[in-house]
Amino acid sequence: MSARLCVSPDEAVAEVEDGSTVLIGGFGMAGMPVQLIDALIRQGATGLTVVSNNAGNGDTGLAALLAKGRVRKMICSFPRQVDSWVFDGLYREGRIELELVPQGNLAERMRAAGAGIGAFFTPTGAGTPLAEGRETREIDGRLHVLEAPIRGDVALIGAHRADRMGNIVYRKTARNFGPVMATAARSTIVQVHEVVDIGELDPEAVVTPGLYVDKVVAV
Amino acid sequence: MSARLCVSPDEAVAEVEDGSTVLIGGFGMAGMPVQLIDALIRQGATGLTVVSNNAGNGDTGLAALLAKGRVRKMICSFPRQVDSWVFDGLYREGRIELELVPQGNLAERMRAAGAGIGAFFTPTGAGTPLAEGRETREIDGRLHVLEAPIRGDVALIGAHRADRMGNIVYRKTARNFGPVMATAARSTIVQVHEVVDIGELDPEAVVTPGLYVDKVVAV
Amino acid sequence: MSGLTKDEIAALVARDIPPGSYVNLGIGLPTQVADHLVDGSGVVLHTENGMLVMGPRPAEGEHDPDLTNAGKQPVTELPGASYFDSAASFAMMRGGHLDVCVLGAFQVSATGDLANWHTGAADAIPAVGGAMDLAIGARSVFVMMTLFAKDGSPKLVPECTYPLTGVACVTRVYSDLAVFDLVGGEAIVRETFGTTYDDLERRLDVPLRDGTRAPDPPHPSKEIR
Amino acid sequence: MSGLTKDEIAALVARDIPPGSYVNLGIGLPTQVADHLVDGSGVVLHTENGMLVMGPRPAEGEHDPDLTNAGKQPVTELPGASYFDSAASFAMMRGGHLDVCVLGAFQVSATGDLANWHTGAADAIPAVGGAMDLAIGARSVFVMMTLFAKDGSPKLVPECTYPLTGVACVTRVYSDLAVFDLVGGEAIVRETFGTTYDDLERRLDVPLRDGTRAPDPPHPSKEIR
Repeated sequence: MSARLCVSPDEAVAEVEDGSTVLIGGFGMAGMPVQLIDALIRQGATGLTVVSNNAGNGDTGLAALLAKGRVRKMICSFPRQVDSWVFDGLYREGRIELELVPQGNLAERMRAAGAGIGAFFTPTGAGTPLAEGRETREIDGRLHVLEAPIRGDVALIGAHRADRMGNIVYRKTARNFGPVMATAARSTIVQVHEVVDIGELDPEAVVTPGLYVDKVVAV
Repeated sequence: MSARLCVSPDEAVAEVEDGSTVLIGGFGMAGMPVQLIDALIRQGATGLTVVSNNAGNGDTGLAALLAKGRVRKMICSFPRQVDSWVFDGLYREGRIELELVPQGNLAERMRAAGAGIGAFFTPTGAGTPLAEGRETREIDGRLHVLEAPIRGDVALIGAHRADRMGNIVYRKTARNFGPVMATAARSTIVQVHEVVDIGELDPEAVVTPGLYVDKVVAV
Repeated sequence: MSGLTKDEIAALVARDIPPGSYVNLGIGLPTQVADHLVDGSGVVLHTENGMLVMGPRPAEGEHDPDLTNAGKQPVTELPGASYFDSAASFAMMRGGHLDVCVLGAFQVSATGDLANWHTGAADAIPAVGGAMDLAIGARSVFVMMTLFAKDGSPKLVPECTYPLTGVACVTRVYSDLAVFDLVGGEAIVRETFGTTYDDLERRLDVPLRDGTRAPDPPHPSKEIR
Repeated sequence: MSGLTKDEIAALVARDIPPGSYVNLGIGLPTQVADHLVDGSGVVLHTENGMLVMGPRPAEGEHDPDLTNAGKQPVTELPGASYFDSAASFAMMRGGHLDVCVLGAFQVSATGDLANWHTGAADAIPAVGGAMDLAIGARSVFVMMTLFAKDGSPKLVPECTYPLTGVACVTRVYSDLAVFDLVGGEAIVRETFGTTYDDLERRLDVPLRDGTRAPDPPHPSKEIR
């Protein structure tokens, strides 16, 4: 169904429910949907599972959501950073669950969810502790691990521009997890710097077609 | 390794060997690398397995290659068309082998080859004759079929513009199988309408990065 | 007694596509549905060769060979269009992101099995294209077909005898004589044209239910994700 | 006896990357290799957060928050650059399209096992990032490390005691004291710095072979596809 243009981040995240799995874009702060996360904090949903490459930087964005105690579990590839003190503290105190996923598996498992792939075999992680307990198979002489899709109830994405149909373009390396998360969630919410008229984005350069986008808000 | 700029389609296809698996882009004639195929006919490689969405139109391009008897086996989704008389004749005479693959599996199996996926489960084709003999598994209450990657020795692709590093952009629906085939072959050869200087393509709009491209020729 | 023409069936399908839907129209007869979509309905057309927001056939002399639909016919681009490669296009279809697809059929079973790619005849050249991906991927799969074959045999059947395209995937059948919702192994007759429920019950060998007096036909869809 | 500095190791790695290669430099020490790549070598840098043809750190005051490397440090764009999403970026890595990646390590085994993501300490917060994807994906995996840990224990070992990143994936080790090719369970010593083959044989517990008199070191690589 067509994307809806929201007047505020608060309107955009109004329907997020307690216990949801929330995919949050960004690699560090590049592409992090800070205004949507701030609105989610005001909205109050709790008991969340958050899927994001990192586990928050400094005290804003995802780190602020974590600090409020709203996140039950993080699924990410690289929680430990120089400025990830909020996550570090919660983890050491046993107040947050962590599922560590190799970054490529994180991306590919969300792609699988979006692309209707039931499961896939990958050599990434084979023979390491992160594949423990998973089904394995030798294919062409190489050990592979079976990985399952990661689906979100909601995706929160920071992008550059949208048109009124919800077509999205990103900027430089802030693109990162946005496009794949947009495909993997039941409801995809995108904050952009600017909403332009239909026809103003180059059809050859649209990265996330409006089909994947449920709500757009300019911030 | 960096892409090489070739002076002619003949130079570009000079190294194709007998018995190769050749991925050929195009959906009907849109994106069909006609000049590369003509060069391949002159070059003489035979006993080929060709992977392409269709099995040739009229008497040019892929149809001409088939007419020369160079193709042992076609892997495609839609051989039968109003103007596929060359393939139709060979098939009826038992002079060509056909592996029919649902179009989405064709694309996804080449993506898997390019992306290092050993195999994947998909619901497409489950319970149909095209999945006969394949491993199946019920995932989330739905029957899935295990599909293997399709790799090429060579990919022949028709695109719009390249820069001297081999970055590629396509035009409208002529894009189709080009990008995924570029990732799935050991050697990727691209014909374009125009080669431009490095820096002239928008980095946000490059579809096939030069990393996937071995040879480029302007036609 | 006379049923709908093919064009009237296409108009009926177009009427029932919810505003704002993302829709794929299969090659052949379903392509005609586009002619009946009302401007401003916001219905967006997808073509599996890699495009969203596809427009109608171009004016004479303005054919662009790089811009075709899945039937390789020339089409146009409307504002808001986007292009993508075949893997991305099929990911869209297979991932359950299309609201509706409309397909032709040789046979449909009461449980929603679809047969539309191969008659099984020994000398036929098989071709499947994107039919199997659409059948399992779209949230609602509408079939357009005549209810009876030229030899008089019904095409809505207890079990398909032609090779299958997909299992339990069709949600609704639009035919010249009636519209059926397929739910739980039953075909619920929603509307009839030039015939009656009782007549259909006599002529078809599938579990039927009379839904002609239900108000607004709902839009059945599989919950894919 | 004194070995190479970290910067000298980085220079050595840069020297050995074939012209025209597509290369990923891991976060931390390997990032320094970029400083030693000669202009005109045509070596192209990939960063797993979604870019090819990455340039050096920007001038002071020209940081673009939307343009960083995998270590979240500001970088620049060179002519010929392209951007892509994380799934496409990792498909590139996992599909065997990078010629070389350079990674740091806690330990490497003689059979090429790599341990570089987790010390296994109970209170450590584990973080893996793209290391496991690079380890199995790049055609050649170069490791840069000191040959001995601060406590004097060797880091080139018969079997890794730290949690693994990848199995049989490292093709070459650049250390302060020597360069090793890992082939068939043996570590072939290619060059030594401030030490000798005999000394290394005494201090290391892995099957060594003296390759110091071989001419040009070849560039070992796994055949991935």
